[in-house]
Amino acid sequence: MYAGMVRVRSFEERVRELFAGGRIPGFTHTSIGQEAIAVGVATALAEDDYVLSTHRGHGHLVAKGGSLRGLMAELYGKATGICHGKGGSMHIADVSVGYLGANGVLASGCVVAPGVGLAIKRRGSAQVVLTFFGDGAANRGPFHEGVNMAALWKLPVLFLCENNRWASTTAHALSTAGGSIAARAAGYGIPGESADGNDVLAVWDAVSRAAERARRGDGPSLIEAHTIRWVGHFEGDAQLYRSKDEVAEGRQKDPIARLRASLEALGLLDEAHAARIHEAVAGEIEDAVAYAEASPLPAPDDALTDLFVHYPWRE
Amino acid sequence: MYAGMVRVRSFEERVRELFAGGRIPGFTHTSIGQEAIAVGVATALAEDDYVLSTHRGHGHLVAKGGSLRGLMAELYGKATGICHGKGGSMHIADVSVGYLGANGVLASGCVVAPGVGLAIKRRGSAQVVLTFFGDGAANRGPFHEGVNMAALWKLPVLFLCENNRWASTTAHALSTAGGSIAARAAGYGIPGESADGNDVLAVWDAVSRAAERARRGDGPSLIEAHTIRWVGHFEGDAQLYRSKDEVAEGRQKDPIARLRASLEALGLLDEAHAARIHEAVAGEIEDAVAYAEASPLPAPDDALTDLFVHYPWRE
Amino acid sequence: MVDESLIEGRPGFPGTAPSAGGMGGMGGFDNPPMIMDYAQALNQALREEMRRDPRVYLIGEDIVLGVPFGVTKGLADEFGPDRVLNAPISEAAIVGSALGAALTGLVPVVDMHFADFVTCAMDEVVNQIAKSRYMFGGQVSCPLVLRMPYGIGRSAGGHHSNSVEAWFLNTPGLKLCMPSTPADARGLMKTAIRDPDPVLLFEHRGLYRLTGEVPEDETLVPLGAADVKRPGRDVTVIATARMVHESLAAARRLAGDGIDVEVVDPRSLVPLDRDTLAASVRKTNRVVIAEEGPMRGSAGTWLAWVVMEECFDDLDAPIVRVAAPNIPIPFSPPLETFAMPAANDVVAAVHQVLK
Amino acid sequence: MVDESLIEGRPGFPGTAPSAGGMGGMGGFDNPPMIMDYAQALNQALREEMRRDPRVYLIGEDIVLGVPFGVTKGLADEFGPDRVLNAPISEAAIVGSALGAALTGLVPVVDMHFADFVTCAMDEVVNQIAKSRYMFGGQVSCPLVLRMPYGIGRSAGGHHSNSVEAWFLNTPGLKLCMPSTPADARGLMKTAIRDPDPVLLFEHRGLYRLTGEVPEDETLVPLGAADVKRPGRDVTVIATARMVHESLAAARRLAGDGIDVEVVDPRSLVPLDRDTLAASVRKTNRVVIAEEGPMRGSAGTWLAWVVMEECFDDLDAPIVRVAAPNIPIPFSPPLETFAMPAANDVVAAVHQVLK
Ligand SMILES: Cc1ncc(C[n+]2csc(CCOP(=O)(O)OP(=O)(O)O)c2C)c(N)n1
Ligand SMILES: Cc1ncc(C[n+]2csc(CCOP(=O)(O)OP(=O)(O)O)c2C)c(N)n1
Ligand SMILES: [Mg+2]
Ligand SMILES: [Mg+2]
Repeated sequence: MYAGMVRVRSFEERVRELFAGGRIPGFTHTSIGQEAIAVGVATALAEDDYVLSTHRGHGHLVAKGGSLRGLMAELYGKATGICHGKGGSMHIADVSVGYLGANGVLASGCVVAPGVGLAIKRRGSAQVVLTFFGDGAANRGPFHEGVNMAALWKLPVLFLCENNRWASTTAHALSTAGGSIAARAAGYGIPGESADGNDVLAVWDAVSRAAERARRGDGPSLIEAHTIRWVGHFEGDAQLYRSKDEVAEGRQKDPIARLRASLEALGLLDEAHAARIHEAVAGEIEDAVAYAEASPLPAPDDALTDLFVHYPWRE
Repeated sequence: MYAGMVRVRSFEERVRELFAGGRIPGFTHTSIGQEAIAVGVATALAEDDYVLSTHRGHGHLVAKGGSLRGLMAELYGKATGICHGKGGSMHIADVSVGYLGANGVLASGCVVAPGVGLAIKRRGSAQVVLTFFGDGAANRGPFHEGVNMAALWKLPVLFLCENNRWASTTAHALSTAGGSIAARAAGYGIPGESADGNDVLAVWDAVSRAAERARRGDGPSLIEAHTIRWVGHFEGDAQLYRSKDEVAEGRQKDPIARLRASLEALGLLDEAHAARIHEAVAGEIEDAVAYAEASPLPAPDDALTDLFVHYPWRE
Repeated sequence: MVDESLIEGRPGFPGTAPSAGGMGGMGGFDNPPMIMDYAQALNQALREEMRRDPRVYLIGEDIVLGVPFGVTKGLADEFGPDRVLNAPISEAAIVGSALGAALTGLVPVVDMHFADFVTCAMDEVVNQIAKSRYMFGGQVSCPLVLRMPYGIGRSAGGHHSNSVEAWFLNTPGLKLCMPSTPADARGLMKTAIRDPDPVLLFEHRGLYRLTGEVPEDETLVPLGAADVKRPGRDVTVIATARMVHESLAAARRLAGDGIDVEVVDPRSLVPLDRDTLAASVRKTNRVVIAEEGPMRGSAGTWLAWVVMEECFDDLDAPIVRVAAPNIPIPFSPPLETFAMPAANDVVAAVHQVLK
Repeated sequence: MVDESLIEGRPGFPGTAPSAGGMGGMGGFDNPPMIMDYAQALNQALREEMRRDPRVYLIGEDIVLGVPFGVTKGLADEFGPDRVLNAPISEAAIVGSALGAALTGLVPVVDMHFADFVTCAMDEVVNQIAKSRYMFGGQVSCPLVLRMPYGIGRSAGGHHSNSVEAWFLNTPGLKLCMPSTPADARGLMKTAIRDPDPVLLFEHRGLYRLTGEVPEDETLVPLGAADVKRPGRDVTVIATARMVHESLAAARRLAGDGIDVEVVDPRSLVPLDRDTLAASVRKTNRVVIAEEGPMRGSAGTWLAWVVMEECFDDLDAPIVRVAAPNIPIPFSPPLETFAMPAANDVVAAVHQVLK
């Protein structure tokens, strides 16, 4: 888990640099500070479990085991990207690791997930699907419809809200009546749990229990993981809406430092080991960057492929 | 209130006959058995309070004091109808009594209502707006978005769910996880109350308290009123999905008989008085029918009016 | 050729009355009759495809009993509640879940109840379903069908009479078809279900009780194959869904005046069979386009453009279009009749294009 | 006439960078400069109308700080939180509540954030807002504006690049306008706010930083008044929003070849100024239509139909259209550039229509 969080953090930090340097086009939302959620989730899930993600999805994909090369090349818009450059940061998918897509439309995963749950149920496998969404997104209708449907049909769906206190410039308290998203679960007769999203073990624990429940056929759970985003909503955000204290608080609650301290206290990690991990991760990421840099851009008229299975139609 | 319920019942019964006799075109959903809700609400609200209604809206309008002539003529599709024949049963409105429209799309009122609440709040009046919706409709996204917005901004909005156990052929229990709609209020930090929708006094009481709260500036409430529809979902419904027992139960809990018994016990109503009420109501309704029958149909190209304020555009 | 007995009359809104074809409680068509109605033909297609492919399932509101149009009636009896899912009134979740299921191994057939309610799941259709395969670089396919019962008629009023096909024509990533006969309904539904991409199938609710011949053997109607419903020399009428029948009625009347009308039914709008359309226009040199949607920016607008693009020099007169006026569909019968394009309008349009 | 300095370059996606015009923290334009950018012009229109009419209020996501395009920046400072409402991420409630407010005395101006997200409030727009006045027989009016920031550019990808105007063209009950210059943006916004009916105002996000002259006095641009952005004799190019500038760039290049192009900007699509369009076509006899939406069933398809209807006999050649291909808009720059219509495409189209 330590390596996982370091991988997510390092990946995102590199993305920020590359974006600032003009190497990565488009909108980019990074998850620095929120790594414990992505990694806690991925650790609790099995390889063949599914994940539906958000606009802030790199960490989810890195943690789920997606190819760093394919992901980085996609962010670059290269032909070798997982989506051949058609998706980019907000619309990336890596089906090979069960990552069924980032999403540019908030909360959309909440209604897609029950269908994945139906398919799992029909095939009788022990899989689950987890959909991420933000605290802001939780106020959209699909949250309600998706949770109700999944609860009604006892589908193996986990609803995981990453509450980072902000929806872009809008504070959680100014958009969410009642204040607690986890508390909304009760209205659907399902478990709703608030977890410390800066503690990877807490996330792992909550998701593990929810997944077990779902695998037993007892239906969905809602988990609200509280965290702090250290950087702007998107790259380029001036963050006029919040105080520096919050970022300081985030850094003080750094999930990576926290796990490291625990592991060190338990004698499971030492300086040298940690250094090796950081180095190995750095190597992976530089490899991905090098791969992306070296890859060709797609040919312009590749834009016309991939729309339909039988391509091309006459028009 | 007794006269009010008799008026709603008699109106709806007459509508059924007229529909069966081919006098009323279109879809028609009547509210027989559910009169206590319409009348309890209308009694609790002031004349200048607003109501947003549903596909099953005749009773709401009759109770709110809408013109029976205008309503009946509209159901007939006559030029003298409140909407000049453009609306019909499912899209009728009578703004003069604060009835801002039936609706053919379920739960739509839930998101329109907060805007009415905003307008009320801006003008600083003591009005409230109440939106009706069914148990089935409660599972649509607008319920969630509207309740959250109204609760967040403490708007003078009342959410009134008419739970008649069925959404067309689908039982409440098979569409609503957790079973209780009222219980969903807690997730938004607002009062949620379950009321006996066959008891007009209980409805009146619950709505009065909620309205008072809203007028005080304390925000919205959710009320779930349980009732039974005696007839088909729409006129022509074969009702293969439910047993006759349920209708028998409904008749046994008849809100009109119930109020009458209470009033008689209190010495507030006797046979003769009741007969006068029934007679007077029958007279009003026959007047409305006669008016509708005698009214002209709209001219075909009246279809082109009322789209925009400045009519006509070039195309 | 279709049975035309119902054509002169205004096709109705069926409610739940038992269908003329007697599909009532029978629950099956093991030996398909040669004559069946449009709803039965769709029912049969669903049944056959569900038998053929266990991945196929149905989801929608009130589909176990098949309310209000009877298309799914009896299928729950044969296939059980795992494959015929009565959903809560949650259009976004119904449509969104279909995407999730399609991406992970099932083949959903979604009943929109009324096409109007696709507005409650618009993001799911246009941003999620239409774009997933493309945005993900072809990693996934999205085999699903959205059944879109639509049409004007029987005073259903503004919220149950929208013609929304043009929106989806304008949304890359979706296929669209609009059957006008029982045979086409069965054949297109079967093709749509087998198609690996998302298909919107517009079922005109005024045609559900229209009867016609359906081939006994399993006949697929390909997407992208227009059908000449009536050959003729003088004018080409390109018509969709109910307007095919109104146009055939118009053609019969015009035949009395010695005017020989060809009626061409594109059957699918995406993909569109430009060749058949163009061949007809090159023969007649005069074109009327008849549809039920509102005139401005409709599917017929697009068909007119295609004709211009393919056959500008072949046209002896400007194209004339028949469509609804640019108003919501009103409730009252005389108003609705005014707004609802019919055979009369096609007759007038043909006279105009021949002037 | 617009400042054309930005035209050759691909207009950008501005993020939150301070605008060139320096609207930064100033919070007001009491003495409007003669030159301002499109976002500032919209900001000024909002400010002026909010001062004029206390019923006007703004609602949307992140509009207090005016993220991401800066259009509403500073307005909360002047008008306070009762008139500049940062809403939760609840598009259906944002749009639906605007209807409720409009019916009961206010004049909402809704920021859709990105036009793409109107899919999350589609029922509210097409069934509720567009139809209320009509279905209720004219009892109410519905004075509201939906601000629809849209457009392709800067690798925003499939979910932030939809051109959805054609859907609403096809929805009776809505008015639509698409300003291409700062002056038109200010004038149309003011008109839209004063209009008693619902108006969708499409703001092209690639134009926000385009600067141009704006009249000092309060100038309303009426709906239904097209504008000849460049007079010419040889070919009429009818273009909307960003494509007006691409067409002007094309015209400058073609002028070098002795081809004199007239560029006509309809400015509003509903109502549409058919007369100005027709007058231009009658003069040049050749037409190119340039837009950013996908080719199939787009707004340009409708404009082509209108030209055919008004001027069939005046056309010396088939109309040529410039539009996006029928694909979602891809992310990677070369793919996006391929999908994004530009001046080059207009040049090619003009050559084709002159052949
Ligand atoms: C339906 C929809 N509405 C609005 C947006 C624009 N938008 C993108 S991210 C964002 C804030 C999201 O906040 P939250 O859900 O808390 O996620 P976070 O960014 O904090 O991870 C907004 C408003 C969108 N992408 N989709
Ligand atoms: C958004 C939407 N979906 C589906 C329908 C079709 N429909 C009309 S009434 C109805 C059942 C409504 O049930 P409920 O909300 O409980 O109200 P009731 O009819 O019981 O009063 C359905 C599914 C609709 N009108 N609108
Ligand atoms: Mg957040
Ligand atoms: Mg009900």
